[in-house]
Amino acid sequence: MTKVVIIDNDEEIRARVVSHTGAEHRRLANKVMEEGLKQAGLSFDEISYVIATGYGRINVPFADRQITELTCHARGVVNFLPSVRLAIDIGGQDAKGLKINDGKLIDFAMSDKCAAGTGRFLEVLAAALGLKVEDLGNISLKSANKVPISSTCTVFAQQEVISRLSEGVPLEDIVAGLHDAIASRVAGMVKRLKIEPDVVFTGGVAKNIGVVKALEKNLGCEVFVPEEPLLSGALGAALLGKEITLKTLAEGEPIPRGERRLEEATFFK
Amino acid sequence: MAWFMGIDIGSGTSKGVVTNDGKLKAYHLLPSGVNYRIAAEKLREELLAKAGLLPEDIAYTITTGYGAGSVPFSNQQVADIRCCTRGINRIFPSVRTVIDVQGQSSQVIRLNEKGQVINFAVSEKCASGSGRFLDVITNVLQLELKDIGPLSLKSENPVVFTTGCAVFGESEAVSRVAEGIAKEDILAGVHKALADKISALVDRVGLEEQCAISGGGGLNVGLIKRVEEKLGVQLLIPPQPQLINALGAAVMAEEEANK
Amino acid sequence: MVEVTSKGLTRVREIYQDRPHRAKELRAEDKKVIGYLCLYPVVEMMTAVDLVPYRMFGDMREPITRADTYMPTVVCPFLRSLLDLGLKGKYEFLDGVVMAHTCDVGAQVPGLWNTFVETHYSHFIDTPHTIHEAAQKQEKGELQDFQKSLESLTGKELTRERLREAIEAHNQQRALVRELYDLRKPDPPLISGTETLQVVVAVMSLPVEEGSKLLKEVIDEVKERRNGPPKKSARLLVWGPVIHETPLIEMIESLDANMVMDDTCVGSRAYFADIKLTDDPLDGLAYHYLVELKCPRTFREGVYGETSKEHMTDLKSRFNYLGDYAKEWRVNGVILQALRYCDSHGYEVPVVKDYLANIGLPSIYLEHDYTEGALAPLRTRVQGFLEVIS
Amino acid sequence: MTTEVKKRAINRLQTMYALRALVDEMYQSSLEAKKEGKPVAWCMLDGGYGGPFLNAMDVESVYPENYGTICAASGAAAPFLERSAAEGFPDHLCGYARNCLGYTATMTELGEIPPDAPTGGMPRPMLLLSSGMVCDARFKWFQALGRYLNAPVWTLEVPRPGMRESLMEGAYERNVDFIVKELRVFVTFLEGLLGEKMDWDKFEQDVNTTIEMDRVWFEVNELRKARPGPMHSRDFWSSMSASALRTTNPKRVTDLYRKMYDEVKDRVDNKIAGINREEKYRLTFVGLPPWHSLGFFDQLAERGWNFVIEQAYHPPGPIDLTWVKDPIEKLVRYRYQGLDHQIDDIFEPEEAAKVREEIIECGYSHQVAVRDAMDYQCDGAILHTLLTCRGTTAPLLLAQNRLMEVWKVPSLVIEGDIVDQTLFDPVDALRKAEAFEETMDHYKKVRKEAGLGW
Repeated sequence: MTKVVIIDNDEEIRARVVSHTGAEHRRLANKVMEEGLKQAGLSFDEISYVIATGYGRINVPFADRQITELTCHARGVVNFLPSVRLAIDIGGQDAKGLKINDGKLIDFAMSDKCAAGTGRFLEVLAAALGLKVEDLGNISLKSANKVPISSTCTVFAQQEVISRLSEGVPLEDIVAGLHDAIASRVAGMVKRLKIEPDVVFTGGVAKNIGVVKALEKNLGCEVFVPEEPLLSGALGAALLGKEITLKTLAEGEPIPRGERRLEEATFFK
Repeated sequence: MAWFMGIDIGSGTSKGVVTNDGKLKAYHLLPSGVNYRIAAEKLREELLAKAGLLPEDIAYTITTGYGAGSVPFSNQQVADIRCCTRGINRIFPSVRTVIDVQGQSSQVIRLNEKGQVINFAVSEKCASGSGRFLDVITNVLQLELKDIGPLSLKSENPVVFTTGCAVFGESEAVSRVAEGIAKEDILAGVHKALADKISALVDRVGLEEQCAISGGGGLNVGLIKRVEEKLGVQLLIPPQPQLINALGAAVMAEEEANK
Repeated sequence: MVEVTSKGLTRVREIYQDRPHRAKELRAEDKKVIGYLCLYPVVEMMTAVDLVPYRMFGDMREPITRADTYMPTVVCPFLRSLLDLGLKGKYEFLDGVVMAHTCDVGAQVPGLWNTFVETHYSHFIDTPHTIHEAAQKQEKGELQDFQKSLESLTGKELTRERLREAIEAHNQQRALVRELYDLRKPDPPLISGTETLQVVVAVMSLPVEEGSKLLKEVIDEVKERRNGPPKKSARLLVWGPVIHETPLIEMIESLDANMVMDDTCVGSRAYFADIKLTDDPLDGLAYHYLVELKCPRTFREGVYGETSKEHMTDLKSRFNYLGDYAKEWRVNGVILQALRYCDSHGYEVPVVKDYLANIGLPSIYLEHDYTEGALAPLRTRVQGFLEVIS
Repeated sequence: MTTEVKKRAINRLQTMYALRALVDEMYQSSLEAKKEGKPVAWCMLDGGYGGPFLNAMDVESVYPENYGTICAASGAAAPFLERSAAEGFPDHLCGYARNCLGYTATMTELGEIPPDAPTGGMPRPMLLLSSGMVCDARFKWFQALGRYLNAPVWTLEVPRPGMRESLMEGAYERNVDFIVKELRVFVTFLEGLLGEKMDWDKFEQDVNTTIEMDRVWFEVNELRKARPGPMHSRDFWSSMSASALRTTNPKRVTDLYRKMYDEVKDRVDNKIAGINREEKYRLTFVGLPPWHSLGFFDQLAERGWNFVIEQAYHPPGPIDLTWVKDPIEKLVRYRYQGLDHQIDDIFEPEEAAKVREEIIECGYSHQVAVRDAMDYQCDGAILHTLLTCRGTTAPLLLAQNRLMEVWKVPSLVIEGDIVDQTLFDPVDALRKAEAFEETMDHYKKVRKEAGLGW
């Protein structure tokens, strides 16, 4: 997914766009930006500062600066819950744990080596079960006793759930098992950061109430989810953009602009 | 006039054949779906209909494949590796090495003149050595699985895939696409990577002419070409490569009945 | 004698691009080139009998295919790759190989190499695991065997004089490398981490005098040139097992960081301690290779046989040199990198982190599987780390 | 389908149970010792070098590696493995080590033995006795324990056996001398640590009794060459700890091994097999077993697979040491027999000379390395590749290659782990096993044709 958030001086959100990122669309961040501008009723030149973040941040030729999703997520999450000490973000590409101390990112853990423990794990398995990802959460809530999923690799977990299903194990118990698998994997990863409340959970998977519950069980504490868990990174980037702008203006410096070509990314210099 | 049935319930597709004095009389394929038992029942219906038989006409039924355990009407289960060699042996009696590329794993098997397993190597518990690797990349490139083989052959300079892991492979492919590299070059790279894995398996069991390919991989001309380049041999390709294990199961059913 | 036209960093890049090239030339001049694996084979002894020691590496870009037949995939990918190259005949230009008991998998390579790779000569040095005095004597004994083996290979006598000369030549090279490293102390450093790695790799592919000559050229060139690395916010030290190809360092230096110091075996570990000249040179060599080399494969402790133990004291005795590096090279962040399946370094990671945390140095642990593709996802981690420490 | 109740597939030895019980006893006595304020050491399996010293100085010892197998078998390992990861230790490190690091971290945090620890847990040690033999993991792991324990670590040095360079003139004697010197310094260290003098009489006695104990144990395993194989690997694994761990009075263990000898001998005389099924296939197990899934071997036994021998944990063969006066040297010369002596033990002089040449030539001799397959007339080998163990996994494929090239014995690679259950897939393993039977059948013929005799 490519997301755009535009905020004004009062940190009011003027535009929020979420659009699918296909392999090619990675290069087309400009299209999503234009949509955002339309929504906000602004021209590109009126934007004081543009920060690109996320896996494709290098492919945004119109950005003034690139900052990792780690820092941006942290900033966005702090805006949602200032008392946050640990932020967990599970997206399609990876899972992140962010350790935050009075509003600042101080340490992090990441998993992107393996689809297990990421949103893709659930996407693939939902498909295998013939379900929509967005339905998984509610289905799992029906489960009385979840079945453990032993395979780590997504590919083999797929086999496993299908044979469980053939054995007549209720769907909800399998889905609950999947949620527990991903939750315990991510919990195991963030334990390195020493878990302290408050914990905030963002990213596409945070919309899945089943995983939220499983995560709370695994971490042994309450987990807060923002209304728009997908946007926290983009929002954080926007907030950082504002801070940088105000800071440089206060110092009487000109805003450090990039080349800012609002066009497709190209890779042949 | 005894009739035999071989059923192969794969994690993706279920295949079945009916044979009669050593000849293939009917075959059928359907998606395994989420309930192997139902898939198997359906498969049997279709097979019997095609062969114009009644259930009791079948002397012996052997099942294999991932879902073999959940087939109610099976007389016996047999490991896919054994079925594969029997099946290939029925079609190509001269073959001594068979490369079986399935959705979930790849295996290279050496067999003797009777179609018995004399050595084999199975890809590790990692999607990289399996057809699944191709699926993953196909999704990334938003293509149809059936098109990737031919497309990959168009490539002049294949991308070098440094990693074996399907997950790494995916992110690697994504960034290549983002860099604007042509799909065929990426696909050629992926096929090459898989071909490397397969030839490593071949090294392990030792290549003996003749060599055949079976399983879903046998439908992929791109993969076949790469493997042939790598091994420096021409692969024999059965008419219905993905049916081989089901056929082998039927062959074993014949053996059982003749015991 | 082949005319070498290029000099300095240009020459370095040429050699880095095609390491075997020079070795093959030397063979054409009837020199014997001996490959050695890791830091523990004693290069001074090879030099002393006019052999050319040539450091053996794997190849990150070459997919591993042949080696999987003889080595499980769950072991060090560097050594798997090395064996793979051997099986593919890419080390045919060597006159022999010398290996040592560097680690479990390292100790497996000789058996495989001798059995499956065409080899004219090979020798294995069973380096002990502790720094105990008896272990030092044992190492000396191992070196005496190595001496016999080298003498029967070359038909030359390895006299103390020759050995002393060789040690002096290599010590001189060590001094030059340290001089090169001094050029990384200014901010910005005069030479990048990427270039430094290329220099060291080149030097490890050449006869000692030739390497030292090249080092002098590089040092002069770097002092003179105006187009050195730009100033960056972070000055990093990289720790861990063998790095001999530039992609990881390039990735780090493409971000807001200069790699100004290392603790790896294609770097400071190989050059930062001189070999003491003892009456019997083998004593100095045994001490150096067992006690002074800093690879975690050796069980190092402050004073061995202590009956009481305190974690921080132990850490200081083992890792204070890292603190010194950090001070002298003004390091403000450490990247702990390790190859997947490297046990010696794997056990050390949390322990080194303890030490660094204690002296207030932030660090991040990166694990990679010796492929360029695996480096891509690490970029975000490194950049995130830089944002955290800035 | 028959309705009668079938006997368990594996025919366990009755004399095994008493030996297996000794292991639980070890943990009990170490806990009591701790209560009484007696010194407790954590030890590595060290090929028997350290035991006699500790026994002579009344140091109770427990073995974290063995404790790893216990946690694995009782399903208690998971939380410890997770804790180890949370402490920042990479997941690919030795399963035993991660189990122990997690256990120790938890124990240090709680200030007491974790409540749900199996067998009552391992008490805090005052000494960590490590070993440089077999693998690096073991001394690196004990070194890393310094984060949680202030106990000193001693690493016993043992040169790598089996390398061709160890055949160079004088090398063997130098190695023996090295180990002896090291052990003398170790005694000084121990005396300093415990504030007591070594009881040399007790030590010498212990050396002698342990050598005798190993002799009997060795003879038991010699009996297993018989057809059908009288003793299944599972009985070996249950019984070996009693001697390998050197925990209890070796005399007692020796007596139990004698009883086991009689039982096995009786089976040999009456052609009773180690499985209650027809012995269709004789196998050797190469690598470390999947302690969490030993039931897998019952399933194989059902199919007529008899594991008649296994590669790991065997004592050295008996040799004449009457000429050695000094007990430390005696211990070392027995434990460290080296390639040189192995060759002389196995071969007639002229054959031995050939083997030596071969080793000098290519640095390796299958005739020494994978000999069990022939001595025990195996139809196949199972090679257990461990994601977390370099020491035992790295050599496996070379062994596989040699087994096939030299003895025409095929082998089946099965991936798994010693502690982490999730890395082992019994269903997949059985599927491969079924196909492997045809392979073993084929090579029976091939060996006959090659005149290999079995």
